[in-house]
Amino acid sequence: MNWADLNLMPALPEMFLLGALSVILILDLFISDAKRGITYALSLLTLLVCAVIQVSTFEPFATITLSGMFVDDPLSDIVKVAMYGVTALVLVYTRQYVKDRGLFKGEYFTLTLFALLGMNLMVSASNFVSLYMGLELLSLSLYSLIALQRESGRAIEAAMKYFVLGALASGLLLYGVSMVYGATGSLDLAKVAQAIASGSANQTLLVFGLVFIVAGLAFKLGAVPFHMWVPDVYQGSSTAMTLMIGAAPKLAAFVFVIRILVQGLGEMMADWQGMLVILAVLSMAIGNLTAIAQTNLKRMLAYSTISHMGFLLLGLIAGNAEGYSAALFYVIVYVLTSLAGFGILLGLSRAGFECETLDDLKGLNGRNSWYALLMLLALFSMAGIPPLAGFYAKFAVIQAIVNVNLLWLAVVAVLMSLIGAFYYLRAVKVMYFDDVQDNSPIAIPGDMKLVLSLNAVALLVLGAMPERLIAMCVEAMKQSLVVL
Amino acid sequence: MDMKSLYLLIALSPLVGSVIAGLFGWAIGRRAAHVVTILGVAVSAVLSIGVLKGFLDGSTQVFNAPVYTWLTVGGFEFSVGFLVDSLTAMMLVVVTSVSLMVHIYTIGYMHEDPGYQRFFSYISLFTFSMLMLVMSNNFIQLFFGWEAVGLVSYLLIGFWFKRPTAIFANLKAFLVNRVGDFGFLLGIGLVLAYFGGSLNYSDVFAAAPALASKTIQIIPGVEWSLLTVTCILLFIGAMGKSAQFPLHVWLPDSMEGPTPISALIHAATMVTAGIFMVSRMSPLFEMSDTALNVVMVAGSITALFMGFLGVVQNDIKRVVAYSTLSQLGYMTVALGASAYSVAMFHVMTHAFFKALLFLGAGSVIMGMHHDQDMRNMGGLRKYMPITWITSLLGSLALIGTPFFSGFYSKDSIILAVESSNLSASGFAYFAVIAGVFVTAFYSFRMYFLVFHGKERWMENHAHHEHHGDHDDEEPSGDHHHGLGPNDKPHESPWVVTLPLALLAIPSVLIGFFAIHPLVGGEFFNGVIFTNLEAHPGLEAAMHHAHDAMAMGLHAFVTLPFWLAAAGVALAWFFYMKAPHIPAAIKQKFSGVHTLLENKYYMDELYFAVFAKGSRALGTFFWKVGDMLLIDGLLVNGSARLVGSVSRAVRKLQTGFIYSYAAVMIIGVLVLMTYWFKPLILR
Amino acid sequence: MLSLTHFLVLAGILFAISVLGIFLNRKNLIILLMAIELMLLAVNYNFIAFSHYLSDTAGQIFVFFILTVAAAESAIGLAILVVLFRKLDTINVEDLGSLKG
Amino acid sequence: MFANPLSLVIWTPIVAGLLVLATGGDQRAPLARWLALAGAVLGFLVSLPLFTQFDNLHGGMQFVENMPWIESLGINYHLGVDGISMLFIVLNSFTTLMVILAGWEVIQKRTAQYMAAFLIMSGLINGAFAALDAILFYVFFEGMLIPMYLIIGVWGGPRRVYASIKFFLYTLLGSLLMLVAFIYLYFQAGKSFDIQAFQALKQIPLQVQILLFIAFFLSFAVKVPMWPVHTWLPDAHVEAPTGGSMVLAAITLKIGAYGFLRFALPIVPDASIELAPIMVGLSLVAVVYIGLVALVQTDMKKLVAYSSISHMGFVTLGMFLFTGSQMNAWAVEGALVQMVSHGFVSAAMFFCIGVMYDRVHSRNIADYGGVANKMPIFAAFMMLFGMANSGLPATSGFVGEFMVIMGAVQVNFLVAALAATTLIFGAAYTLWMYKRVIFGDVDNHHVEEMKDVNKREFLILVILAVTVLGMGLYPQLFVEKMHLSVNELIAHVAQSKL
Amino acid sequence: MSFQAVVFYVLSLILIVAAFRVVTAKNPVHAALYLVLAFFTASGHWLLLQAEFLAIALVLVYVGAVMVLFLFVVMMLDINIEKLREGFWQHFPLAGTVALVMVAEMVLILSSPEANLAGFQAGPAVAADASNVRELGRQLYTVYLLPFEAAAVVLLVAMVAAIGITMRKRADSKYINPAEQVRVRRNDRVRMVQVQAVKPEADSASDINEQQA
Repeated sequence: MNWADLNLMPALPEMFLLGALSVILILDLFISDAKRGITYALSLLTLLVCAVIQVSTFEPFATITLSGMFVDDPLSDIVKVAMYGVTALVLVYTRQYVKDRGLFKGEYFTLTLFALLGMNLMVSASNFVSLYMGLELLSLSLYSLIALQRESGRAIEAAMKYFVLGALASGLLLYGVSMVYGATGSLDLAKVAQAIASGSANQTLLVFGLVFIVAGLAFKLGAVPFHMWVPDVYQGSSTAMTLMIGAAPKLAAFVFVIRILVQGLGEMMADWQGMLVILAVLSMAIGNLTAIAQTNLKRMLAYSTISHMGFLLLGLIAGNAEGYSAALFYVIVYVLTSLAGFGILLGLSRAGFECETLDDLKGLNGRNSWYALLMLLALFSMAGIPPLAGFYAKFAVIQAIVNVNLLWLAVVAVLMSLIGAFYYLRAVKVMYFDDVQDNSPIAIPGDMKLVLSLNAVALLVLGAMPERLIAMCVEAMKQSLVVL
Repeated sequence: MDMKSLYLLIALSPLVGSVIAGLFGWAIGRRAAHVVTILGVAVSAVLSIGVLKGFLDGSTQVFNAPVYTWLTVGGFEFSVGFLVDSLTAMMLVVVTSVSLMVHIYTIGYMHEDPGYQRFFSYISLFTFSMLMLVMSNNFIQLFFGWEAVGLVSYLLIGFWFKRPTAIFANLKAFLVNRVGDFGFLLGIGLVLAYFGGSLNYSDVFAAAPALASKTIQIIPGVEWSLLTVTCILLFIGAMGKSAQFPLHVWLPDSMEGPTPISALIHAATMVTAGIFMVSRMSPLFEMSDTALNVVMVAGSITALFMGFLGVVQNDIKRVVAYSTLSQLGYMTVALGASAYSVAMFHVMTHAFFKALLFLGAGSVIMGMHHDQDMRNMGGLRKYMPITWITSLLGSLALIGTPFFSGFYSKDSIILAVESSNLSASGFAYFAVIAGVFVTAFYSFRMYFLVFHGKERWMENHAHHEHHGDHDDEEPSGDHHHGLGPNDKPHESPWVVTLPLALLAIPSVLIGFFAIHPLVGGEFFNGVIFTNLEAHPGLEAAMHHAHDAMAMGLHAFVTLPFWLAAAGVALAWFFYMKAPHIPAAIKQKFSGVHTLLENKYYMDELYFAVFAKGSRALGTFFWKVGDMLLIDGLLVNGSARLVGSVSRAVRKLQTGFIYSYAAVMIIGVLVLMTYWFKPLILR
Repeated sequence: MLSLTHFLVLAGILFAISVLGIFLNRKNLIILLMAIELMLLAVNYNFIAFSHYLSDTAGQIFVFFILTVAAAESAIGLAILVVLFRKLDTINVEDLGSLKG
Repeated sequence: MFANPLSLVIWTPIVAGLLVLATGGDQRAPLARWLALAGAVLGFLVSLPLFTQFDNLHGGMQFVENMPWIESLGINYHLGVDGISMLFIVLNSFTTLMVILAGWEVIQKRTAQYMAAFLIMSGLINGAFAALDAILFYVFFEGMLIPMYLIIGVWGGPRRVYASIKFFLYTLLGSLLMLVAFIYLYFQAGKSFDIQAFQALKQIPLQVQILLFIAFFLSFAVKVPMWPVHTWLPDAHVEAPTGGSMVLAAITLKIGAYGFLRFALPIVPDASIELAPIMVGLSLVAVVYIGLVALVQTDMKKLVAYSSISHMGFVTLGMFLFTGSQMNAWAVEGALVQMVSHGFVSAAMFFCIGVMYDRVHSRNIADYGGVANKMPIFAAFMMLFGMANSGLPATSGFVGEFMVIMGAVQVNFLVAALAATTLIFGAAYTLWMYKRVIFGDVDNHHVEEMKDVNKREFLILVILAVTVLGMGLYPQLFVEKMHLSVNELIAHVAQSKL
Repeated sequence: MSFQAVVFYVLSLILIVAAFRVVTAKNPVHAALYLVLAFFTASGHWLLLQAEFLAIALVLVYVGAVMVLFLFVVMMLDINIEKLREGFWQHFPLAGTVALVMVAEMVLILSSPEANLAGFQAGPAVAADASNVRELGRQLYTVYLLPFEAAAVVLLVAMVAAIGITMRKRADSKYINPAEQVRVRRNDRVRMVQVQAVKPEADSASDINEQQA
C-alpha cells in the first residue's frame, strides 16, 4: 500500500467522530455527574461538526478508498447526515428522560457515538469485512446501551434477548457471507458483483449463501420471521434506548441491505426478490395484525415497525433505482416519524413514570392539545394518511412495485396498511376521545419542545412539499448505484 | 295590461296574501291577515270572472306562453307557463269564487282559533297552488300544482296538529296521494320519453296521434300499448287526487281538518283536479278504450259504493264527505264515457253545491259548538234558519232535483253513460242510476236528522262518542265539543251565512244557464277533445243540453228523478216517521252494517298490508340485512376475525429466546427448502 | 484426499449442532452463548476452508476479525449475563419471558 | 399560486383553520368563533367568483392551474373545475359557513379545535373537487378523513368511538385500492397522474377495466354510500355532532358520486357499461330497501342518515343509466342536481335535528311529540325541509329525483317505477317522523321546556330555506352551469376503449 | 486414505462429540470444557488447512481468554444446576429433527453436483518457509486497515460496555462529595415549624385523641 495515495478525505467525518469520541470518553472521566451536561453538549457538537464535514466534503459521485473497504457516495452522505441529525434529536429528546433515570452518564453518550460510528461504517463499507465490523460495532453498542439500565429487569431481559438473537443473526449472516466468499472468491462487494456478472461464480453456493444473508439482513431490519426480537426489545428497553434502536439503525440497516443485496449481489436479484416478497408480505401481515392486540404503546410501535419494514422491502423488491430511492425515502420518513412518536412518549414520561401504555395517553388532547396534535401527526404519518409524509413514502414504494407489475403485492400492501390504520386510529382515539385520567402537568424542556415540534411539523411540511427530499433520494441512489 | 301580466296577477295575488299572512301574520294581526288574503283572492276572483266573460263572449283568445325557464336539460327546455283557455277560465272562476267564499266564511268559523293567520295563509296558498295547477300549460307545472295542493291539503288536514286523528289523517292523505303521484310521475315520464320530448300540452297532443299503435315493453316480452299505459298511469294520479277507488281512503279522514277547507279543498276544488287533469288530457284518453274503461270502472265503483257508506255515517261532515266521493265517482264515470265536458260541468256545479253543503255543515257544527254527531242534533231549522234553507237548497241540488244545478250535470252524466259504447258502460250505468237513489237517501237522512225531528242535543250530554274511526286515540282536550247543558244552538254570524247565501245562488241556478254552453255548446271546443265517432256517449248529453228548460221538464218522466224522490221519501219515512226501522235494519243486517261502518275494511286492509307490511319489511331489512348480515357478519365480523387472528398470532411471541431462535432457524430452513426444492427433493 | 466438501459438511454439522443447542437449551443462558460460539466456529471453518481451496487469504483475515468480534461479543454477553443474574437471580432461559405477546 | 381562485378556495379555509387552532384553549373560544366565522365567510366569498365568473359556454376545465409538485413521483399541483365540480366547491364553502354558525354556542368544549377542524376539512374538500391530478385528489380525499374522524370522535355521541373508527376504516378500505388503480393508470398513461390523461387513454382491455372499476367502486361506493357498503353512515351520522352530520351528508357523500363521474365513468367506460346493471340494481336497493329501513328508525338522525343513503341511490342510479353506450343526459344532470339539492336539504335536516337535540339532548323520536306547540317557527322550517326531503316540487329535493326518474323512464320503465317508489317511501319516513316529533300535543316536560329558535338558528334556517326553495323554483341557475360538462362527459363515455 | 484424511476424520469425530456434549452437558462447566476441546480440535483442522496463524490464535484467544472468561462467569454465578436440567430431553425430538433436517439439507445442497465443490482444488502447495502470519499481517495493516481499526474500536466498546454495564457503586460505601456540601442551602437542613401558642380546646383535644386511637 502506498501511503501517499491513501485518500482519507472521504472518511474524514468518521475519523473526526472517532477522535472526538475518544476525547469525550477521556474527558468524561474527569467530569462530575452534575456537569455531565458538558458531555452532552460535546456530543451534540461532535454531531454538528460531523454533519458540517459531511456536507462540505460532499461530492456527487462515489469515491472508493482505503483499499476498497470504504466508499463515500451520495447515498452514504445523505444517510449519514440523516443519522447525525437523528442521533442529535435522540440525544435532545432523551436528555431529561435519562437524567430522571440516572442514565445520564458518560457511557450513554460514548456508546451512542460508538453506535453512530458503527452505523457510519455500515453505510460506507464496500467490503464484507468492513460491513461486518460496522454491523458489530453498532450491535454491541446497542446491546450495551440497553443493558446500561441495569436496575430494570425488563431492560436486561431485552438486552439479553437482543444479544442472543443478534449473535445468532450475525452467525447466519456470516455463514451466508462465507458461501458467497466461496462462490466468488472475494469479499469485496464490487468484485463479488463482477464475479457473479461474469458467470464464474458458483450459483448454488451463491443462492445457498443468499438464504442466510437474507435471513441475517432481515433480522437487522426486523422483518418476519426474523422479527421476534423487535417487540420485546422495544418494550423492554427504556424508551430512550427504544428510540435509539428504532431510529438511526434503521437507516444504516437499509443502506447495509442495499450494499449487500444490490451492490454486491445485484445479479442475484431474481432470487432475493422472491425471498423478500415472502418476508415483506409476512412482515406487513404479522406486524399489523399483532399490533392490533397490543395495549403497550411501545410494543405496538414495535409491531408497527415490523410492518413498516415490510413496506420498506417493497421498494427493494421493485429492484430498480426508483424502488431503492423510494425505499430510501421511506426509511427516512419512517425514522423521522418514529422520532416524533417516541419523542412524545419520552416527553410524557417523567421521573418514576413511564408513558408506554395506550392508557397513558388518555385524554392527552385535554392535557395538552399541542402534544396531542404532534402525536396525531406522527400516528397518521405512520398510518400513511395524506397529507402527511408517511403517505408519500408508502405511495412511492407502491408506485415502484406497480412499476414492475407486482400489482398483487401492491394490493396486499394497501390492505395490510388498512389493518394497520386501526391501531393508529385507536391511539388517536385514546388521546382525543377519552377523558383525562392522569392530570399531572407535562414538563418538557423548552429545547426539546421546540425540536419535537419542528420534528412533527416537518411531517406535515414534508407532506406538503416532499419533492426536495424525494428528488434527493432519487439523485443519491442514481449516482451511487452507477459506480459499484 | 297584457294578458300575461293579468294571468300572473291572478295567480300571484293569493300568494302575496298568503306570504304576508304567513310570514308576518304575527306582526300584522288577525284582522290584517284576513284582509290581505281576502283581498288577494278577491282580486283573483274578479279578474277570473273577467277572463271567463271574455271567453264566453269570444273576446279573449287562448293564451299559451311560457313565463320563465325552469330547467333545461338534454336540449329540452322546461318552462313555467300559462295555458288559459275556456277550461282554465271556468276552473279559475270556480276556484277563486269558492275560495273567496271560504275565505270570508273562515272569518267566522275560525274566529276563536289561535292559528287564525296561519289558516288564512294556508288557504290562500292553496288558492295559488290550485290556480297554478289549472293554468299550467305543461305537465311539469301541473305536477307542481298537483303536489302543492297536496301539501296544503296535508297542512290543513293537520291544521289542528294536536289532535292525533288529524295528524294521522293528514299523513294518510299525503301518502295515499303520493301513491297516485307515483303513477302520475311515471306517466309524465312516459309522455316525456315518447311524445316528442316535450311536456307542453300542445306538443304532446300534437305528437299523440302518431303514437296510436306504438307499444312498449315494460315487462320484457309483453307488449303494451303506449297510450294505454300512459293514460292509466296518469289516471292513477287522478285517482289519488280525486279519491277514486281504491285510493279513496284518505278523503273521509281528511274531514279532520277545519270545515272551510273541507269545503274548499276536499269538495270543491282540489279533489276535482284529477277530473280536470283527465279532461285536459282528453286527446290522449280518447285514443285508448282500455284506459277509458279503467276510468269508468273506477268511477262507477266509487260512485256507488262510497254512496253506501254515506248511509251509515253519523258524523255530519262524513256524510258530506262520502257524498263527495260518490259525486267524484260520477265525474269519473263521465270521463270514462268520454263526456269530459259533462264531467267538467259537474265539477263546476258540484263545487258550488258541495261547498255550500260543507259550509252549511260547518255552520251547523259551529251552532252545535263543534259537535259533529248528527244523533245529537235535530230540529235545528228553528235555530239556524239561513243555514237550514241553504242546506236544503244544496241537498236538493245534490240529489238532482230538476232545474237545480246538480240535476243538469248529473243527468247529463247518466245520459252520457247510458249511450256509451264502452264495455264497462253497463255496470257504470247501473252504478250511476243506483247512486241516484242512494244519494237522495243519505242526503235527506242527514237533512232530516239535522234540521228536523226532535231536538236531541238536550238528551245526551253524557255520551257523545268521538266521531273518528280511530277510537283508540283520544282527542286532545282543548277543543270544546258539543253544547253545554244550558246552551242552545244558534245561527252563525253574517260572515258565515253570507257565503252560504252567495253559494246557494249558483247551486240552484248555474246548471240551468251553463249547460248549454258547456255541454251542448262550443265553449270547450278546441280544448276538450272527444272522438264522437268512437265514443258516442257525449252525443246524448249534448242533444239534451240544448234546451235546459225542456231537459228539466223531461226529467219528471225519467228514472233518475223517481229514484231520487224515492230516496227522499224513504229517508223521511225512516228518520222522521219510523226511527225504529233503521235500527231494526241495523240489527237484522248487522253484517252489512258492520261492513259499511268499517268502510269495507279497506283502511284495515291497507294498514295491515302497506303500513305494517312495509314496516315489517323495513325492520327485517334493518335488523337482518343491515345489522346482522352486513354490519354483524361482514363489517364487525371481519373486525372480529382480524382481532382473533391477531390474538392468535400474538401467542407466537412466547417471550422465550429459544422459540424466537427457533422461528428464525425455521425461517431459514423454509427459505432454504423453498429455494432448493429441486436439489433437496431429488 | 480431503476435499472442500469435507470441511463444508463438517461446518454444516457444527452449525446444526449449535442450532440443536439453541433449540434444546431452555434453561441455561450460558450454554446458549456457547452454542453461538459453536456457530461462529462453523462459519470460521467455512471461511478457512474456502480460503484454502481458493488460495486466497481474505477468508482467513475475515476469520481473524470474526474471532476478535466474537471475543468482544462474549465480553459484553457475559457482562449482560452478570447483571441479569444480579437482577433476576437466574440465568434460566424460561425465566426470561416477561416480555411477550 | 394564490392568485388562482381555486388555490384560494382551498387554502383560505385551511389557513383560517390553522389560525383558529392557534387561538388555543377554551378561554379564548369567542375569538376562535369569530375568527372561524370570518374564515368561513371569506372562504365562501372567494368561492363565489367560481360561480359568477364561470363560463357556461366553455365545456372544459376552467380556472386551471398546473405546476409541478412532486416531480419525482410524477405528481402535479393541477387544479381546475368544470361545470360539475365547481358547484360542489361553492356548495361546500356555503355548507362550511352554515356549519360554523350551527356550532356557534353549541360547542363549548374545545371550540377552537372544532372550528378549525371544519375549516381545514372545508379546504381539503374543495381541493378534492378541484384536483385534476389523481394523487392530488387522493391526498385531499384521504386528508379529509382526519378532521372528520376527530369531529365524530371528539364531539360525538356515546358510541362515537365505534362510529368514527368504522367511518375511517370503511372509507380507507375503498380508497386504498383506488390508489393502486391510480398508480396502475399512471404507468398506462405514460407516467402521468393527470386525470385528463387517464381519461384520454385509448385502449384498456375489458378485464382490466373491470378491475379498475372495482377499485373505483370500492372507493366511491363506500363514500356515496351505496348498498351494501353503507353501514358506516348511520353510525357516523348518529354519533357525529350536528355540524359533522351536516358536512358529512352535504358534502363528503358527494365526493363519492363525483368520483364516479370523474374517474370511473370516463376512465373505464366499457366496464361502467358492463357493470351498469349491477350499479343500477344496487342503487335501486338503496332507494327501496334503505327507504324501508329508514321507515322503522327510532332515532331521528339515523332516519335522516338512511334517507341520505336512499337519496344518494338516486344519484348513482342517474349516473349509470345507459342506453347502449350512451349515458342519459337527464339522469346524469338529475343526479348532479340531486347531489347539490341533497347538500342543502340534508344539511338542513341535520341542523333541525341538532336544534332539537340541543334542547332535549335526545335524538329518539319517542322522546319528542308536539314540538310545534313550543317551537312553531322551527316547526314551519322543518316542515319545509321535510317536504324537500320527500321530494316535493318547488323544493330542491324534487328536481333531481324528477330528472332521474324522467331519464329512467327513457331507459327502462321498471327501473323508473322502482325508483319512483321514493315518492312514497320518502314521504312516508319523513312525514311519519315529523308527525311523531313535531305534531301532536306536548308529550313530556322536555318538550314543554323547549324554546323556539334563537336568532342564529333562525338565520341558518332562513338561509337554508331560501336555497332549498330557490333551487326548487329556479334550478336552471345551477343546471345551466353543468350542461356542457355533462355533454362532454357523455360524449366521452360513449367512446369505447376496447 | 491419506494421513491428512485420517487426522481429519479423527479430529472430526472428536469435534462433533465435543460439540454435541457442549449443548447437552448437564453442567455448564463441563460444557465450557467441551467447548475448549472443540476449539482445540478445530485448531487442528485449521492446521490441516494451512491456516497456522488462526489455529494458534484460536487456541490463544479463544481457549486462553474467552473460554476462561466463560468458566469464570459460570463459576462466579451461583447456579442451581439441577433445576436447570429439568425437562431437558423432552424437547430433544423436535430440536433433533430440526437439526437433522438442517444437516440433511446442507449436505444435500453442498454435495449436489450443481454445487460443484469438486471444482475447488487446493492451490499449489505453499513453500515450506512461506509465512502465513507474515502474509496475514501484511494484509491486515494495509488492505484491511479500516476493519482493523474498527476491530480496535469494537474491543474498546466491549471494554467500555462491560465496565459500564457491570460496574456499580457499592451502596454501603461512604464518601463525601464536596460539591454537594457546598451546594447545600439552608432550607435543606433547617425547617421552621410554626407552633401553635393557643391551648387546644377540649373537643378538639378529644378529636386528637380519637385520631390517635
